[in-house]
Amino acid sequence: MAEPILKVRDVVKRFGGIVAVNKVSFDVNEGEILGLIGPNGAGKTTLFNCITGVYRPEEGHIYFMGEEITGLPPHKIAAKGIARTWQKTRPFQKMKVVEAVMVGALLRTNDVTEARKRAEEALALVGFPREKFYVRGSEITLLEHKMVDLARAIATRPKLLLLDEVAAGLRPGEMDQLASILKRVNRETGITMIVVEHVMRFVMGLSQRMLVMHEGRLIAEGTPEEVANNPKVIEAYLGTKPE
Amino acid sequence: MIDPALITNNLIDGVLMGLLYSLVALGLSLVFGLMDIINFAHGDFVMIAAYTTWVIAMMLYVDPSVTAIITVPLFFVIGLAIYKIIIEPILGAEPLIQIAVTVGLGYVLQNLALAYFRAGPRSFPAPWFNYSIQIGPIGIAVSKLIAAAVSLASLFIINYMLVNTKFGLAVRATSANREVAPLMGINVRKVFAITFGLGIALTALGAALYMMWGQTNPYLGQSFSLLSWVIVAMGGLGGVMGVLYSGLIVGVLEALGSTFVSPSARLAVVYLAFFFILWFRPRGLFGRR
Amino acid sequence: MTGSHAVFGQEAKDAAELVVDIINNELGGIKSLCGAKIQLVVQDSGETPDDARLAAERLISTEHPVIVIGAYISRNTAAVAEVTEREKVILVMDGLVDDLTKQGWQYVFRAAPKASAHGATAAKFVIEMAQQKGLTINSAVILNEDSIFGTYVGDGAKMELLRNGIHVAAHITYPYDITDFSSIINQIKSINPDIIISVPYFNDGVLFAKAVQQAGLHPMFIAGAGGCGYTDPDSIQAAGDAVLYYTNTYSYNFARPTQWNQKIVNEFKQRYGKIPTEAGGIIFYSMFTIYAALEKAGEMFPNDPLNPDNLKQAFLALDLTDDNSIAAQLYPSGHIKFGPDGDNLYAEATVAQVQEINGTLKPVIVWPDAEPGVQPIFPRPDWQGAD
Amino acid sequence: MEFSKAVRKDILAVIALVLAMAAIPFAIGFERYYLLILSTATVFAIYVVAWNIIGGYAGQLDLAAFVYSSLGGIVAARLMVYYGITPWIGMFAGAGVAAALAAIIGYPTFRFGIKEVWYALLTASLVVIVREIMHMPEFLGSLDYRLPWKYMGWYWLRFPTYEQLYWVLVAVLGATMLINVWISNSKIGYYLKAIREDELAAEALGVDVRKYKLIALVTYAAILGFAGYLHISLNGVYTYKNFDSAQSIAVAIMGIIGGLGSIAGAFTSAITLKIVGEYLRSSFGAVIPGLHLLIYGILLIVVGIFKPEGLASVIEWFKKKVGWGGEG
Repeated sequence: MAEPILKVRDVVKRFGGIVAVNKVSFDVNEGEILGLIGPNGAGKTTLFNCITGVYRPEEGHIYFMGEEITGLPPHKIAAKGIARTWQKTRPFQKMKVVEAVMVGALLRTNDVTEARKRAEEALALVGFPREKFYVRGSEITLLEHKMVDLARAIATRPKLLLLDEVAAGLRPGEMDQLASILKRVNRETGITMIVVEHVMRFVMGLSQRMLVMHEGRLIAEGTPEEVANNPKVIEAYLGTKPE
Repeated sequence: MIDPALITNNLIDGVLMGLLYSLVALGLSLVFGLMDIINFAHGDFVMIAAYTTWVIAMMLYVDPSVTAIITVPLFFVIGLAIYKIIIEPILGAEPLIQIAVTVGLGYVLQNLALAYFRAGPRSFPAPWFNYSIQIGPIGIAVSKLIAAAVSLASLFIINYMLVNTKFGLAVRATSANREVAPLMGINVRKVFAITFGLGIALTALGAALYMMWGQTNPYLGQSFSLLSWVIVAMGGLGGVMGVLYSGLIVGVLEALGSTFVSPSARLAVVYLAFFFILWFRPRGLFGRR
Repeated sequence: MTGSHAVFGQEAKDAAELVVDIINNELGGIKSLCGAKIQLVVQDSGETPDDARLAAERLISTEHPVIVIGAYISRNTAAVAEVTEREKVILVMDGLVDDLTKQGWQYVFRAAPKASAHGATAAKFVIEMAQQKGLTINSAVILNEDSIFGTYVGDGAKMELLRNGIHVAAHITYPYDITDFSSIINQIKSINPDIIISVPYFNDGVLFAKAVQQAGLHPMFIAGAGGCGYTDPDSIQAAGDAVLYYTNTYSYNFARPTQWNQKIVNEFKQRYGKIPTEAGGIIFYSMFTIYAALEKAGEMFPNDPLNPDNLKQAFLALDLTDDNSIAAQLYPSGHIKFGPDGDNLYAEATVAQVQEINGTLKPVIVWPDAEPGVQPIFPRPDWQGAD
Repeated sequence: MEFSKAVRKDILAVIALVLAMAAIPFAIGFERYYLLILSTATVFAIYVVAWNIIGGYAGQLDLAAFVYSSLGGIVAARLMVYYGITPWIGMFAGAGVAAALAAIIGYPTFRFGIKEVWYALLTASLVVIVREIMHMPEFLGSLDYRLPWKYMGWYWLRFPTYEQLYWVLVAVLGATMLINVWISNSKIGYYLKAIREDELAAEALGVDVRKYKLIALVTYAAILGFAGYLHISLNGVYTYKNFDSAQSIAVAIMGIIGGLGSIAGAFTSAITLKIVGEYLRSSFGAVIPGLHLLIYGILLIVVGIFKPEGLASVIEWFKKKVGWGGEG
């Protein structure tokens, strides 16, 4: 097995007295879709923010493709090849859909025409309806927003994509649609993904391997079946609220 | 080299003026903290209130401080009206739009005053407290002492109100989360209106106190607008106490600038300090943002 | 041309309207020009040089005036002069800043005393009074608002004091929109000078006088300079007895006992309910000087009196005294004659003092010639003597 | 460089506008008053279109326009009066000094993440600080400075009449608009617009927020610093009061009323508001003091409340009507 694409080692992040992420370590292998689950407040988004540079962890190290990236600003981390989406979509409302995706594409090219081409490709890849390429961000549906968010991230040509609760707010039918999009993207581009989710059904069908967080700690790791049957996980999470 | 008595005297005056600045800035801080309204016409309300104070003081021939009994409730009502007509429509608008609208409001207030009162100074000619207490080399102006004391008391009363009353609770809850507050049975619009009214009423109190020794003209507001904002920024929305401390800092900086640089440069000294404070403490000196 | 933002715009406009009425109706217009009437057009010169220049350009392109009066604020006057010079229109300035006549402009005239003369007048008055009363002035403090006007006046006073060997212990400048004088008062207190010469803009004068009263400062004398604040009716109304015994210098003597001066002051009072001071006064004699110049031009160049170069010759040829003109009767020195740079060679400022007369505070002229029945009050009665 | 169709359309539109504006003096028979109004309005149009870069694209409410324009203008004027250097060079020096100040102020400001109202306050204070520094005797002091009469003609960019300077102003305005068109259609423009919309999201896409904000600020300051001399040349006088808070705010307000990020909106709003303002001043200024500013204030309130998208939305509508797509 090759060197893991992302190595997280003993990362700690505190807010005042609260330890949001407590000594978390794990590896991500190239090409896989890794699920990261846990109840609300488990520290998943905080961990994401540590990896993508929004927060600087107090302790621990993060390595991406063998290079330490701990504490780098977000734009540098993005340049190294980590992209992300947001739990609550952060659309560029006043820009047209293609333009918003071009912002991502411009990370790898300075040529606007080329960026436009790449943006259109990324939108096509995620299955965004072609007739809506030139409407403004304020005029599309939630699922379409998720697609734009995804396309924007893919357009930066990342090695690793972090998806923060992409399914939140979607109807079951839409979730299935999104899951198949993600699988296709993973298959066609080989982008490694970490999928944070607390909707179990969505993430279980999607990922090959899963991590479970609870109260800032990693409490379990394994295939979806292993995790689903782990008593600690059931106690912390499934036991309280089965999906 | 500089006379220590002079420095002491200036510092005392700086503290007294600083308390008054805090009082004037408090309304701005409450309104901004609660409803994110950027009011660039705040100082112009001080100016309009100062004219109102003067008119009433001349009519009844009483000291301007006494007129606060009339002007404070009056400006509370004026504040409610302004909220309804101008502020409510721009709630949640882009900051730039809010600034454009309130700058427009400032133009309106200034030029109403200019058209009606003309540009000459207006001041009450027979103030009651126009003398000083002399303790050795230290002289303290009584009217300023009264103004500072009333300001300080008002700040504490408002603070008490925010912490201990039902209205205060509603303000703090709305300020913390505007989406959740209505679910708890809080009428957000009403809280906004009352707070805005309160903010304007405080400018009226500040104006009444200032007119004990000061004068007003159509452009008085410009001296207070930016200064109030600087106090709010330095206080960092840390509530009443943040405003109190940063008002004091501004007053003292002004006094020091006046003493060691020149009276012309005193505002530049304050703003320069503001620059560095904002750079190195972007959350303000006394609070969260 | 008035500026709505200069405190004096309104009074200047009122005064100009009064004078034009008198010239056109009572005097029957300009005789040498077959009774031609003067037509007054007023433009607001705004706040910025941009505005002033636009106002000048509009006046000139739409009204084609032969003479422009304005624009009070120095930098605005400069912007206006660029236009009037190009168009060869005579500009009679009511801005007092010294160097306005030092720009090499060909068509500008100024009857009023310049800023530094105001400062010097205040100093001369104080020095002469002290000599008369046998008092020695050990030290003085000069205080001026920090615009170009205040600076010239303050410097004028300082030069005069230094020339007379008086120690100027401090020269303090401050912005005219100051809201609190305490640090300045504290500084003056720690110096404890005999004399304070103060050059206020307007609003700051009220604030200063009140602060002095409150702090219990009792110097030998406080003299104002520069035509605004302290002694005009608005200031007296606003400051009350805080300005009692303050003096100020004026470009105009409203008490001058000449026939025309009395008449104009009375008519102004009847129309507008107050006595004319600085702004009105300058307009009075400037307008009557224009009137005299137009008459002169009609006599000198009957074929082309309004040609700018002819008009300029007429202005330069004027030698107005009490006996031969209305303008000089309205002027403090009673004599108007322009030098080659356009400044009046016989420029003079007067000193007015706030005194209590029959229970009310009134400005009275006390220097160089006190008005009848009035004595300058010097030193201040609350002065506790040299210590 | 290859231009897309939309960009070519915009460039053609700017060229057409410049030619049309340059022809106006002939149409109005070189009437000086109207030429002066047009020139003054064009000065503000340059300021507002330049402001659009920092305010419209990058979304930073800069209230210090007259710091940069006056500083640049005074540098050029001083070089001319003291050293006999032509403003053709002096204006570039002015632009350089203004850009340097912007970089010195902007670097820490963006480094420390100061934005929104705090950025507005910081820039508003900057005007006061620079004014008071310039007011010190070591710099300009209290005096007024005039550009002497002897400096006239193309070499000094100073003229007794207005049409020549007006044409220069129109050319600078055209250049400023082209810079806007270029930015708007380049990587910088997309990045700035993304920053205005959502800084955090932009950063996660690899946008160096500080760097691009600084680029916007410095570009804006440089254009203002360049044009500043033309403004001084227009009225012939400069003092420390040129560092004017009220006028700086006016520039930002014209930009807001024009609609953020719209070149056509910025232009239209500056020209219209300046002409309306002048009309109000000349008609009412001497009747009731302040009436013209009162009306102006009411106008601002009404536009802000009822048409917050600014004039740009009106222009957009108009463009759709005549079938003229593409970016404003």
